[in-house]
Amino acid sequence: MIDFEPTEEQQLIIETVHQFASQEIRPRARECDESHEPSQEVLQLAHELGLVANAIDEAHGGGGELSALTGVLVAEELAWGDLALALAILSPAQIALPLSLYGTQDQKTRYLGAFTEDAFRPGSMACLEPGYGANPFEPRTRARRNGSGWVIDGAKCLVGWLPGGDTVLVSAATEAGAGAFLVPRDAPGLRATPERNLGIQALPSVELELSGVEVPEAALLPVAGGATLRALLQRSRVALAASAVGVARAAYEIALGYAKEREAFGAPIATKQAIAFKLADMVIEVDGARLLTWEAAWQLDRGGDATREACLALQQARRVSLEVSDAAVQILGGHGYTREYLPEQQLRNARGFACFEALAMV
Amino acid sequence: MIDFEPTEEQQLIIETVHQFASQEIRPRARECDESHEPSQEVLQLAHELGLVANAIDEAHGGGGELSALTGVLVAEELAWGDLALALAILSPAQIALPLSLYGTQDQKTRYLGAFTEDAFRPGSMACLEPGYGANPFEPRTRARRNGSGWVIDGAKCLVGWLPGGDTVLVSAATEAGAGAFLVPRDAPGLRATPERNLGIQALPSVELELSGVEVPEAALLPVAGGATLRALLQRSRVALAASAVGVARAAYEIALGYAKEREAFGAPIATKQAIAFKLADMVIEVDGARLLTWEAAWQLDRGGDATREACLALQQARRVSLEVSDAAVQILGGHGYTREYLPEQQLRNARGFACFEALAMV
Amino acid sequence: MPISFDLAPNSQKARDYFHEMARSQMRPLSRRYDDEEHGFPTEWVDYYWREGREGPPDMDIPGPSDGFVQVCIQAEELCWGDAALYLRIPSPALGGSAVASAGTQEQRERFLTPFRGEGAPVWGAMAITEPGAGSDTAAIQTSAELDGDEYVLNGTKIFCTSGEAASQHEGGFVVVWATVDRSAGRGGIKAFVVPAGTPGMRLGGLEKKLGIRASDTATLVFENCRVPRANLLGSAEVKKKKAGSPGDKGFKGAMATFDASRPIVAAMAVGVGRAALDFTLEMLEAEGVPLRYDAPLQTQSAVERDLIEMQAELQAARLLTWRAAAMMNRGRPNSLEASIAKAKAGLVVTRITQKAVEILGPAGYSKKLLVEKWMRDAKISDIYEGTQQINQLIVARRILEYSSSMLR
Amino acid sequence: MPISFDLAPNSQKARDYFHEMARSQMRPLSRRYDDEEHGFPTEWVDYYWREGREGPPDMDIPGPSDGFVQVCIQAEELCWGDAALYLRIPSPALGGSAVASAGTQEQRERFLTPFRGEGAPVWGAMAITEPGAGSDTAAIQTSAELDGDEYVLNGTKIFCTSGEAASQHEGGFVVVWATVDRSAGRGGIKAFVVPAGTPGMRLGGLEKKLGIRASDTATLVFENCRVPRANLLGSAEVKKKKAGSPGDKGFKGAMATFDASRPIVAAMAVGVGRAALDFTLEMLEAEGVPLRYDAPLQTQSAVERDLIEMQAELQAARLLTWRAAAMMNRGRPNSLEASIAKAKAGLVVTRITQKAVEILGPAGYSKKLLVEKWMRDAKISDIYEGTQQINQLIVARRILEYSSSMLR
Repeated sequence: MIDFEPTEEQQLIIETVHQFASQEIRPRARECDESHEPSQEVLQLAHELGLVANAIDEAHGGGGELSALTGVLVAEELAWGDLALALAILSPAQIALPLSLYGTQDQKTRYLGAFTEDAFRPGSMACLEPGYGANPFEPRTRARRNGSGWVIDGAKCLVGWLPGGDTVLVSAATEAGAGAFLVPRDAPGLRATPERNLGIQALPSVELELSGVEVPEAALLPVAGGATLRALLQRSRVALAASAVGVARAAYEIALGYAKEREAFGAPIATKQAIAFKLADMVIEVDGARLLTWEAAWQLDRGGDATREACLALQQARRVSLEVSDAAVQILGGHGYTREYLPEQQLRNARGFACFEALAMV
Repeated sequence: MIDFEPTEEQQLIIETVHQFASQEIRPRARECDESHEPSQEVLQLAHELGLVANAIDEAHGGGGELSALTGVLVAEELAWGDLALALAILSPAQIALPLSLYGTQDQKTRYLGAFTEDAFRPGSMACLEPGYGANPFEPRTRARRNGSGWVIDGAKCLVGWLPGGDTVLVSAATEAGAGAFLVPRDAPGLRATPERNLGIQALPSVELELSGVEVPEAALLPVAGGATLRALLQRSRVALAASAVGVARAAYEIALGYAKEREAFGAPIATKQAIAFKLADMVIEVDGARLLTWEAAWQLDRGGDATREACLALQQARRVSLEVSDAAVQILGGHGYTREYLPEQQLRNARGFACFEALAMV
Repeated sequence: MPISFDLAPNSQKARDYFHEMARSQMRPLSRRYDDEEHGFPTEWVDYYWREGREGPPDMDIPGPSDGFVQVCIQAEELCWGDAALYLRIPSPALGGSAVASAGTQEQRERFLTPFRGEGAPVWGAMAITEPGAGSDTAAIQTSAELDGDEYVLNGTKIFCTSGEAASQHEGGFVVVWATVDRSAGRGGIKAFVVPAGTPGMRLGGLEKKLGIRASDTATLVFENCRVPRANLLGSAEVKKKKAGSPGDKGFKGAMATFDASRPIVAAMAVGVGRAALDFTLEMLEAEGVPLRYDAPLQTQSAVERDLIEMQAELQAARLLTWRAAAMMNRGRPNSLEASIAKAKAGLVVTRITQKAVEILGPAGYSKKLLVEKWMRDAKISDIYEGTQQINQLIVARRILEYSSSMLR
Repeated sequence: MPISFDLAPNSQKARDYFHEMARSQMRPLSRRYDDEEHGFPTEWVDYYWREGREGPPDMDIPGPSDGFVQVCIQAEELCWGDAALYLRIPSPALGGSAVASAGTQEQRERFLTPFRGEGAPVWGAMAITEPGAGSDTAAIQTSAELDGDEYVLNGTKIFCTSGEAASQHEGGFVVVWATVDRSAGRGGIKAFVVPAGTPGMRLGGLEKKLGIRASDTATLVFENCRVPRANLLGSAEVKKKKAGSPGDKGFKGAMATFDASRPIVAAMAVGVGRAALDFTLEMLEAEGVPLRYDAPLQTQSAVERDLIEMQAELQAARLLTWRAAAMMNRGRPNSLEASIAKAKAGLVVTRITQKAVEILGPAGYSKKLLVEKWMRDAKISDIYEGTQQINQLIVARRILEYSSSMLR
């Protein structure tokens, strides 16, 4: 039956993560953006909360909670705190989840344990490629068979690259369909060049060049005729949609608070219809995008193809996060244009959803 | 030098046409829409004003005023009165202008005189084709040589078809490029089926079927490798853009007047920011679209290629006429939804600009 | 109950049942009754009275129920068929909701029983709006004067949906808002049930409209129209307080009616929007126009992008509607969510249907297809049951926690 | 003079001259001074002081002049280069406009002469906004007390463009709005010229901003800052009337300043938008992406439609801007048209630059290109010199013929 209330367990997770976002992430959001660095402390604290580990196979020390729906609830709250820090916190899932869901037994055994140890261990996925109109579902990066292993050539961009990671999951076309390879960061032939971007500045990211990078057969996730990569990209789109909703909601709430607080002509600016109606539009759009995101996640959990749902959710969430954060800057006026307030950062972050791929995973 | 004020002569024309639109067109707008018929009286009165005749070669009894800029000033005012009646009033130009501009001496002599006689004589152009994604610049209707003449096969739609006309200008592909043919309405093989549409109900229109319609060589306007048809379609787009601006302005003015008049909660609804800001947006958009339309007409008058300018003007005017008329319906609320007020009619008319082609000519 | 997007089996059954009814009974009549405008769609009214009122037979599949969501689904399906014919359905409608929420047991039995009977079709209606007062209920001029055991009503009401049917067909009734004391503002406004055929109530005219032309939108004139005291809904006491104060049962009851009706009105809008979208998708598929959900923004066609956006917007409107309805299932206050759903759905379907006409070109603009009609029908969703602006205002007040005097 | 879209020859010359300056002198510095934020762009300041101030040499082509339109064209070209560096230009700026419009002949000579001289670069600035008062000038708290032959200023001003340069570089000045009588509301607000280096005026800080980072946006603190009585602009008389009443020269002069400056600010916005649009068009042409102006809606690509829309919107903004400027040439009141231009341009370039980032994908998002910077720079156009909302309000009041008390 149709229902829109999280379970008690989910509600508890939401509250816990929200509290964490509010107490640990949000206060560091500006400083991390300005310094172009995540706070190692917050990554470690989040790790201790077990957000990613919870989603790893029980057999490998995790909680075995693979629900995408629970995942999007978490992602929205974290991104509400700050998008870049949320993506950093969730980065282990970029390795852990694909392996938990689709990895071979050997791959799980070899890689998953690292993510349930005491220290935070970042992961990263490289699915987006430079060049106009690149399609992540059809990577231009190619993997050729070479004896018992593979040789990979190509280029990637917007790859999360937090210090301390050792592996990146790289998408590449193979003869059997597009697949994903576990590539060591220090593989010969792999060159990572740090990027600077409009937003998500607290998340270190790189452009990757792969020339003749050799990996063994065991580096390849079971391709399933390309179905594995498709499924991963769908999950990532849903995760990104939820993050976009989190950004939008955060901007909306800041604008709402400011408008009730800030006075002009003897009354709070929120008493002006032009401001009040804009706030109404913001909440309408945020709520709509959230429900689409939930539906896409629910579809993933059912195991069906969620290409369409993920597309619709991301389309709305992308649009809404941009419009709402822009409107928040506008409502804050001159203050909105300064880096003393968060909406300008949320606007810069939100614009990224136009091109983000595989930067998050549920 | 850059300037945006009409000449004194143009200003006089604007005022004359506005007065006519206000006194003769507007009062008949609703009744003609409901009866699906133009008022013959208004057509005759407009004819006597000489709006179209003014644009015909002096040698053929006209005023020789071929300025597209003056044409768009006239079209905006007429369409401000009512779009369907404006298109009906301007319909003679659909034959008279193409011939004045591009016709052979023989064609001018044969056809133009009819438009400067005492009685209103409609014209019509058939450039739009049924079928998804039809491109008027590349007609699917074909003309094959047949001895010294041509045989035309194809289909057209949204062709103005006022009673009393005898000729329709039909676009068709020839080996020498797309061209336009003067086809008698009673030509064997030509079948006209009346249409009913969402808007412009006062303008009788038809779907045309042409099967084996034979016309003599002299029926073809000089093709100029397709340049003639291109030029005609550009002129028609500019005329349509100006008409769309007229529709938008009319809807805006009605909404403005209503909002100042109508009271709620003890004050005119225009004192509410939500209404007042919407009205501000409306006038901003109408003014912007008008200037683009002027620029495109000015470009036509210079004789340069105006494909880009006509495209930009029509894009804006089309969008603006729809948005503004929709907003006007909204401002009038329940009344806006009734046929006692004009905005709903303007909305229906405005939506047509998404597909109108060659329904007007400057 | 966790978050779920699965229809309960009963809802699936209802959806299929009403979809088939929409397809086979409504669509074939759409163009005709749009053209005839004030014609009476006998076939449809009779069919619905016979087959639709009770819903599908054998609705006894065990398991959970979608409750109010199922009502929304029914509205969506039937408005996918034809929104104007849906509004023509013989039912107590908003007038009935007012009786149900603000009436006594006796009143409920007296006025609502005919709707469950075997007799001829009957209608209820609500008469609020007046020529001089739009959204401003406090400005109501229609008066109700107590004269002995009767109230005497005088005034004119416009925009009464099903006002003709409810006032003319025996067994029906109109709930009329009138003031018993103009000096008391909203506190003096009371609701009165006027049974069909009551002397002094007459049809003043029928609106000619942009769309939903088959729906009867009436002007009702009350001239010394006498109803028994027992037809007053709620208390006769006049509270000289501001609007919506506690105890002001007539007014509050009517407002509660809107909270309950807005999700349905939103669902109706979604139905109209879906009609246009479904049809456009089918046409384009037949034309071989590709629709990819995984193409990068840079390689989409303009139409492809439109179609994705239209689907996303419509689904957002539908889910917001269902959320507001699901909250009623749980007994949660849903005034904010109902207005969110209504505001979103009204705007979205206006845009979607306008876009559908554009995408289909001359065919979309032609009356050969129904798309142009859906565009006309859809626009009412932005206007009735609280315009877009009224719903934005309600949403704004709720999120800001402002009273109506703080945010006007 | 008929309707014409032809630039006068002098304007063409100015356009080419400033375009080349933008290309060769500004663009190479864009990224660096954006990164450095509060760095002082010496090369550019010195270059402009030397080569830009006087405009192109030999501007004596006979024939008509585009007057204020030419000023807009200059602003567009230089902001196509870099809006932040444009704002850094040593010029009297808004402070100068206030002196020019409300000052005496003596004041104009005293304060504006350094800008025409051979000395070091100088800046003017205007200080209106305060931490507690945004668009609400009546709420100004900075006080000016007459003490003998001097006014003593106390208060804090924020968002002063070029406030650092104007207050620190000798020869510059800041026009400070302060109240001589709080009880008089707007009637008590006067403008005072505070020369650079005046004791008691100090730099309170520089804003860190989303964009136009190379522009100095200062907080200025006034602590017992004394200026001669002769530095008051306009009359000392306090009119206890409502805002904008006749004779209130200081206030009206400043408002007239906005009417004159808004077209320029709109032109600046157009320049930033055009930078992004030009670049996007070039990139896509290099990628071989088709751009057809005659394709039916149904066969356009999504990007093609975007690019057409972006061009149309930008051109509409430009023409509205030129219209407002051309009206000044004719001496026509242009308050409505100036606000229309500003409102449209601000919105349009915000959207265009955001769209350009989207179309270019990861490259657009990267700091390797300047597109992301233009998106950040563009957003200020929606905010300063009257936010989007303020300009909508002005437009609404004019078209409705409502006073500021009727439409708040």
